[in-house]
Amino acid sequence: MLIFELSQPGRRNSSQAPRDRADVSAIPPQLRRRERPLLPEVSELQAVRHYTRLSQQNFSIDTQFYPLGSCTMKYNPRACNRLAMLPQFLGRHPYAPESTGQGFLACMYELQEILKDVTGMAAVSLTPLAGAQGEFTGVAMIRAYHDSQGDAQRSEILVPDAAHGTNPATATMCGYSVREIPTDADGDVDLAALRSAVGPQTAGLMLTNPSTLGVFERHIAEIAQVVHDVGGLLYYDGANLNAILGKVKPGDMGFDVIHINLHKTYSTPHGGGGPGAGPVGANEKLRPFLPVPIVSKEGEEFRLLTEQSLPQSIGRLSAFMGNAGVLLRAYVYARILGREGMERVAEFSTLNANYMAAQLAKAGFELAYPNRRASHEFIVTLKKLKDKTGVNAMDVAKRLLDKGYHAPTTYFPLLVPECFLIEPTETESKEELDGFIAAMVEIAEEARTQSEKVTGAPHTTPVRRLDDVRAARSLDLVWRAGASAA
Amino acid sequence: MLIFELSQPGRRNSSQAPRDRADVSAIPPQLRRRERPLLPEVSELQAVRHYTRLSQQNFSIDTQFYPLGSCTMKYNPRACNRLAMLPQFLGRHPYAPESTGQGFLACMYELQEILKDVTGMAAVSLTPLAGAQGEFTGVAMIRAYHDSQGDAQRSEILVPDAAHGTNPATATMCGYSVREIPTDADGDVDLAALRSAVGPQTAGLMLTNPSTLGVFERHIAEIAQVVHDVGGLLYYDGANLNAILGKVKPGDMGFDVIHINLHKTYSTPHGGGGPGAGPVGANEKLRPFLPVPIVSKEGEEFRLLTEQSLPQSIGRLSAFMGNAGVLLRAYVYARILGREGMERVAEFSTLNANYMAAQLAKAGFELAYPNRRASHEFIVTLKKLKDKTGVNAMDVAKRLLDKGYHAPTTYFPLLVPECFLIEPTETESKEELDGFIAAMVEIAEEARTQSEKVTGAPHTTPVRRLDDVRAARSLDLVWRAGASAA
Amino acid sequence: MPFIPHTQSDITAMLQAIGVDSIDALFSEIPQALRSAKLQKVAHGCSEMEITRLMRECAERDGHYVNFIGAGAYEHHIPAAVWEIATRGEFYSAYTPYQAEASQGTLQVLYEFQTMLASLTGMDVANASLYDGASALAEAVLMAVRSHKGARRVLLPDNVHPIYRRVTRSIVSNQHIDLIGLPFANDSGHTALATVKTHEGADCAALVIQQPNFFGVLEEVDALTDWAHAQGALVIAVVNPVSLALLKPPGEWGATGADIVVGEGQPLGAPLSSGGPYFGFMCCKQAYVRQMPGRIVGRTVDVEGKPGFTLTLQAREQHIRRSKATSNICTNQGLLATAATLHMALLGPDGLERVAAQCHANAHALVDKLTAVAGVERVFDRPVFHEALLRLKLPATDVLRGLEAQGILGGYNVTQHYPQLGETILVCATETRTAEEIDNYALHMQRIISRRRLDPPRAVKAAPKS
Amino acid sequence: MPFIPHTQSDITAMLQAIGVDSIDALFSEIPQALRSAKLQKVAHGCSEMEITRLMRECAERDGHYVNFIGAGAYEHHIPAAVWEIATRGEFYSAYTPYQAEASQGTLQVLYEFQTMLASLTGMDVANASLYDGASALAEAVLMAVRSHKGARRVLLPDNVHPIYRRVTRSIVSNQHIDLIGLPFANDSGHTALATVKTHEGADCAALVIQQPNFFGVLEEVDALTDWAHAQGALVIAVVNPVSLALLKPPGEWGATGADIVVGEGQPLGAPLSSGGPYFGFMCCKQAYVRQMPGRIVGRTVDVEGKPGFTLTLQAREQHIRRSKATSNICTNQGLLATAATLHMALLGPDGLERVAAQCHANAHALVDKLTAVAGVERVFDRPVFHEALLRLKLPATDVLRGLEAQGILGGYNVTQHYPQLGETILVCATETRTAEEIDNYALHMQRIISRRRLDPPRAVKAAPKS
Ligand SMILES: Cc1ncc(COP(=O)(O)O)c(C=O)c1O
Ligand SMILES: Cc1ncc(COP(=O)(O)O)c(C=O)c1O
Repeated sequence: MLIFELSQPGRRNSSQAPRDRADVSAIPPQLRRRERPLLPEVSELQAVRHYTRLSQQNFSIDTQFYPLGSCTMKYNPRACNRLAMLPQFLGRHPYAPESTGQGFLACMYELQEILKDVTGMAAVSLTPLAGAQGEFTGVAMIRAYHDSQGDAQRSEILVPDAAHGTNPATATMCGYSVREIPTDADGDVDLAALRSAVGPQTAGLMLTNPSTLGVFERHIAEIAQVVHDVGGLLYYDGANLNAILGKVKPGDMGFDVIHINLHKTYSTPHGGGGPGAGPVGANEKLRPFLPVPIVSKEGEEFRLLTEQSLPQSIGRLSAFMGNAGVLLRAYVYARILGREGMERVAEFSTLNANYMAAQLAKAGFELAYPNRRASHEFIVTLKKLKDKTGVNAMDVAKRLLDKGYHAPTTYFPLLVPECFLIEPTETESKEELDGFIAAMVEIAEEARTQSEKVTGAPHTTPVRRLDDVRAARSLDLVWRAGASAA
Repeated sequence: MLIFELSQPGRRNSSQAPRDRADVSAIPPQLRRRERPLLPEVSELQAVRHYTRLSQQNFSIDTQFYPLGSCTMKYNPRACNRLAMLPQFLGRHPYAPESTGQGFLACMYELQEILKDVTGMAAVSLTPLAGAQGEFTGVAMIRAYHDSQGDAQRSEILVPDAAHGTNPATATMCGYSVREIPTDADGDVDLAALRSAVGPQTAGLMLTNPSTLGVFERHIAEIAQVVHDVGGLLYYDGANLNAILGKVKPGDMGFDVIHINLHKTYSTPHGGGGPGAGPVGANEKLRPFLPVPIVSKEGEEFRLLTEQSLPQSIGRLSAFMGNAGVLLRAYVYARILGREGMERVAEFSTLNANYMAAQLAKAGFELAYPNRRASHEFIVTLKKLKDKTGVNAMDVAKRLLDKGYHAPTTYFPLLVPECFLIEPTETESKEELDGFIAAMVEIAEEARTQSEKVTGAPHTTPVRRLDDVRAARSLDLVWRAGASAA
Repeated sequence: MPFIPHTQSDITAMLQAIGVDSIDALFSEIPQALRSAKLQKVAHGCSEMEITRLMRECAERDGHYVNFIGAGAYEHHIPAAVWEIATRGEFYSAYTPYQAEASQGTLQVLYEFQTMLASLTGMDVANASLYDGASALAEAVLMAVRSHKGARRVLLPDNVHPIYRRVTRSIVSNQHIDLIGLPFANDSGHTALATVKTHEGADCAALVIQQPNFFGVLEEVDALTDWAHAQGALVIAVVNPVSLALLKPPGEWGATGADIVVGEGQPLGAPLSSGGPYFGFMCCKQAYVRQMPGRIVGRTVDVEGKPGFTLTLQAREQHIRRSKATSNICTNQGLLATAATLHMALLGPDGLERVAAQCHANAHALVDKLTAVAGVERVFDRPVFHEALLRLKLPATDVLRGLEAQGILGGYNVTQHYPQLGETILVCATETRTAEEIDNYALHMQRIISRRRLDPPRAVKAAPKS
Repeated sequence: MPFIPHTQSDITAMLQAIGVDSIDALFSEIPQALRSAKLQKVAHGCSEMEITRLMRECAERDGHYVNFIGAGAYEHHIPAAVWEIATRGEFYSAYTPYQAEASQGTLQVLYEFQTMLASLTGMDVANASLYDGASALAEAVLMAVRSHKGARRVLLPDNVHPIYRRVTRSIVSNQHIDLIGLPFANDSGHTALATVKTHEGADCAALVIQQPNFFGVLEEVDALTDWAHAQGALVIAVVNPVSLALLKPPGEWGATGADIVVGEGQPLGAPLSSGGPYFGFMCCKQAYVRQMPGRIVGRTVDVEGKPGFTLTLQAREQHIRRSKATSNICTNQGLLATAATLHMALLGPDGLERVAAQCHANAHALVDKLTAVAGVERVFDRPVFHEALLRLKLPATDVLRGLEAQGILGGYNVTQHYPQLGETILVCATETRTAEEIDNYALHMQRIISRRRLDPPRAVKAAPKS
């Protein structure tokens, strides 16, 4: 049932709107709306009931284990939500003078300082609204740097073939062409290939480390050297920072510019698709190009630095100062963890991943990189299962839903066939991991003995497997009275 | 799975408690605890996930139509919750001086004024913590009044046979014996029986009007006269005030003392069993006996009146001033409704009940009082269905759960066989009522054609029908490691 | 029409189905003479925006103070998760779980609650909440008298919370129960064994013991319990649940333990909020379970043998037993019990113990600092849990008013209740008080007691805290 | 260990299963040389109680002001139900709904969101959110250039929000797109048809029209749209969704309507909160749907024919198309879209219209009162929606600072962006402003502009409002 199907003409929540309909005759008739928009006319109870019930149709961290690789689905502490929603924080206008936001700005300044320390960078800008916008920022800064050097020939960004899709997409948005670098058999960047790819056309390399293959790039020092030697710069995609928090700093690995997904490592909620926050850090070289605003401290006062004080800045990426409420949540989380807590994040997310990898391997599942330590995530390839039983990774993923577990990331990275990228995170207990492992074993057994149970999955969700082809072919993106899907 | 079964020795949420274990050596060893209590040792995520999932196993107003007669399960506006939880309200100690609570006390004072107007009473005390405590208060005041008159012979409280169980139970707690008055065929009090029951031993009569039979007691004026004539007093059980809000005042009906269930009429949440609030109102005669504290206004200042200023008060019923947070919610609700809104509550709750009664009657269900107007609720008797099909009211109730509706109140009042007391409330839409009616029709049909579907219901709930006899016979009231129910 | 979904065409269709012309016709059975009065004092309706502004203004008037008052309601840290989950619609807007199959969430929570409370108190069973601590004591007295089946006297020491004693009196007095006071020892504040012994052989149904007592002082619970049992009387314990993380649970008092345990549940997850909603709890020995008032949840199985939860022993309750019920209680404080369950699960045994220990330590620090001020002294010399009674050389009212002007709520003025003890205040410091706040209190106490003026004179109204 | 559930025996068992001695051994592949640095600037961990106190103190420092600033972010009443439901764990802690069968809640909400936005703007389709209004404009410019498949010039009038123009420049500049400014009419602030006509035949991919424009002024959208279409250019509309309850939807501008519509979604249920999280929205004609960036939800059926929802047209997106994707956007602002859906459902079409009308009326009242002060005048004479540009005879900075001292945020200082217009402020009054607040503003404006001192001089810092 859609909310529109609950609607009745003339029904309204009178307590939610001004009592009177004010005079609008000053607006010329030709600029006025003639017909009302198709918004539902429902009572407050109907709306509350409809959306409460819909919420129950979701899997979420708060209700299920959610080991989605590369997404860091860890517990989102409720205190972070509560404190970021303090009325004074919610009520402040983004253009209110800095004098009226010293408490808020103090938190933002401290968050910048924390992130600098964690990443080993010289400066941080909090404005990017998600990881991909952080990437855009970083690559735009790389371009701005080369431009500032009068170096206009650099036209190429290198990315490993295992990279997340946002990396090549970002390079394109920044006007670069993309060259993919292959991965070697152990999951490291193929150094020889990298050496032969770099040159005067190389603007930079984008790298995730630990990589999206769930392993730490061991030759990172050489890689940095190779790229720097030809005058290129290194961009760090911080999506996997959770794995090394407090253990090793991107700055120490040789990266020039980085982003951090606060909605991963710093546990702000994913919200069913956002909001996130993708602060960017830079070393001294790239610092002048950071986007504005940046919070500075002058004496005991906090100020927003803008284009005026940072003339080389690449400018602005959003209207205001970033996803402030998300940044507040991350700040609260960082303060609760403290320095010891951050190290523990790396330790226990890594412990959980390695434990699951070991147990799944013992149970007969094939690890994509059996000779490697897992980072905070690892890859199982279900190719053999598929060859033997016809059950593919997607089938197993769907069957996991029936067993009460959210599926891992499937079919990413693209270079591993029938790929399951599994990231348990540090906030899950051994019992939960053991339960998931047991479910995987059960499903493998089902695949052998009653494969239709798996290929026909899920069976217990609000809907069963959906027809994605139909969805794309006969597009139904907005509801219209009378139209129906079935 | 119980929370205790998720527990692991040594697991703890270190952010929820002081870092250090402080010194307690000043407490003599013989007064110290030796073994730790059986509290769960779970992570914050485990606790959040466990209780979030448990919550999803409930039916509630926010998720289902919940026409529980006599309970007034109307929409609990979210604004009431939000505003009652403002940090300053939550943070105030009950013994903080009145000077530090003028905002809060202003709300309480106005709530008293509103309730006085609505009930037609001379004064109101907000302290009783629920309806039954309101009843206790009222009957204790009746006793205090008679005592103050030196009238010690009154030993009996009259209650109609249809009364809620709290009425006779209250009379007993106040040291009275209870005499039941029969109901006539149309659901009114049997006046002749009443006349012959009253006498010098009559302390008072407790009455719900509209009654728990879903009809308005038409002879209320005569009843009041009969009781008053012998020197008795009239207690109004306000559980059904929703039906007559702004239409007729208990004070005008002749009642001397009353309570109001704010968790019914004023839409504070039922919370799975409370908290409620049962403010008591009294006419001039009984006013001196009201429990303390009461909020008074002196000039622009609000004060709590205590025993000192109200020497005849029956005293106190709880440690502080009542369920303050519930009272705040009721106040917000009352202010949003305003006077017109209150009348509409009576009108539309009555409209909904009469509509459902009419439609169910047309569909072949038998009304207990077919010749009467329904109040905000009405009774269907399923006796004929049971006689024909063997399906009883409880079976139908359970089958309704399968259809996504909470069951009405069953087997109350006791005098109607196979009783369904149905109270839709004013906040439900016609579509929802029609859906429920259709479900009733379907079930009646199932009862005739495939009765095991109904007698075996529910089928879709987290558990199926529970063994209540076993529950009472082999008591399992607390979990012990190793013990299991199954 | 706020909260009413009816459209004009709904109304028309519904009236037609009923067969009447107007909604007013549905009220035709109400005698016309009674229908005169209109609401006059009730204002017109507000929008949600308007009432939001209004309530915020009210809240702001009340501000925020640094609180050293306890006396039965205690400021504790409550994990944010507690109320974020307890106010989920499914818990918040459900009724008492009469339809068990549709209420397994609430029922299981309450079963867990019972388990936690029983374990905390060391008792066999617990109910699913009563109204509050004070009325729970009254219910316990009634229950003891019912269980004893003979005596109608109950020994109620003077060092039990004065308001609890008043409430108990209000509630039990109509049932001809005799509440007999017991004086406390003058310099130690506890109930001496010698004192109870004066009632030896007096046929009492029960002895009430509050631990810690109203003054914060720890009682010799073992000796008192054994004495009562030797007399054939039941022991009713009144306890603070947080203290039980440190203190001997009533189930282990004396040789056989207390018989009924009640208390105020507020310290387990309920905000102070001007006094409510809180919840009362009651635990008892298995033998008395059928005399307990209130809801009780039991575990059982469904038709398929699957474990599930249901309200049980309903035959004790008013809706079944009516005038012979164990109590008239119906609606209780369910949501607070849910919050308490979440609170205890989030703290765990170790967390609760640390909280209790920190309260104890902070109270000690507070008392040390305050009694270092000349003119402030402890009234009693026995060990306390987290509050203590102090005697002041100036009128308590004045001192407290002076502190309030500095944003400090310095304690509960006890002078009214025990004038024989002089000018006294009961002070409390829970784990929420910092060392700076305690120092600041002592500083101002020093100044006020020595009648020094503030220099320059000023009265700060603490900034409202959100 | 905050948020980490491992017990010592878990750790031992897990290390054993892995076959290593210590957790540290799991990091053996990280070159030792890189593992030197410890965290130094990060403080030690706080308890939840400590951080709660700290954040409350921070919040209190910021206080509460009566706000007359708009300029792209607007203070509106948000029904309490919106965030009580949007922060339910199931919405709050879910990921992007890749596993459709386990995400029907979020997916259906987003489908409803798309429907509401498409209808509000009068367009065929909508996506499920972009980052914010400014970056949405940049994406629209890129999309228009992709769709046009020829020109790389876009006309971007000077009366479009200055920051939106900067953001667009930052984002599109690397793709060699020419953003061409258009001056606005001097005394009316709108983009005159004559002005755009100077670009006749100049091969433009698109014309951007902001309605109301940055100055709050209403544009002649029909003429501009028709002109652009006649030139073969697309029309990109930038709109305020609340205004659309009153104003002609972009889908009806001119003969055939705008092609792409973007805007800041904040007025639909997002609190001001210092600038975010908000959300950008984007709608377009069906013809351009495959050029849209961002997530799109489609309705389809499951294997049993039951309707359900799923992410669709993913082949546009980075995770499939990689370097050829329509955008790099991945995480968007889903929870804000959920909140907006709730907000619109709770207000309904009538409620949203009343809100818009009240904003309009309040802004008129404000402008009337302020311009009655000598030395304050309107800059432009055309109709506005809910904000207007005022010229002051004193420096805007000084005036705004004087107002701030009275707890009033008097508007956005526009002088920096358009120095040619003199000392100007953009003022806004939404439905949340009362008549008293407007009067009080005018009173203080009068005083400040006439350089009268407060008598007695005082600066109130508005009491923090919770
Ligand atoms: C490796 C990697 N890089 C980049 C991103 C993009 O981040 P965001 O979704 O915050 O834009 C992701 C997100 O899943 C990722 O996993
Ligand atoms: C008619 C009637 N009277 C009294 C009560 C008792 O009220 P409470 O549950 O608030 O104690 C009820 C509650 O259901 C009732 O329906």
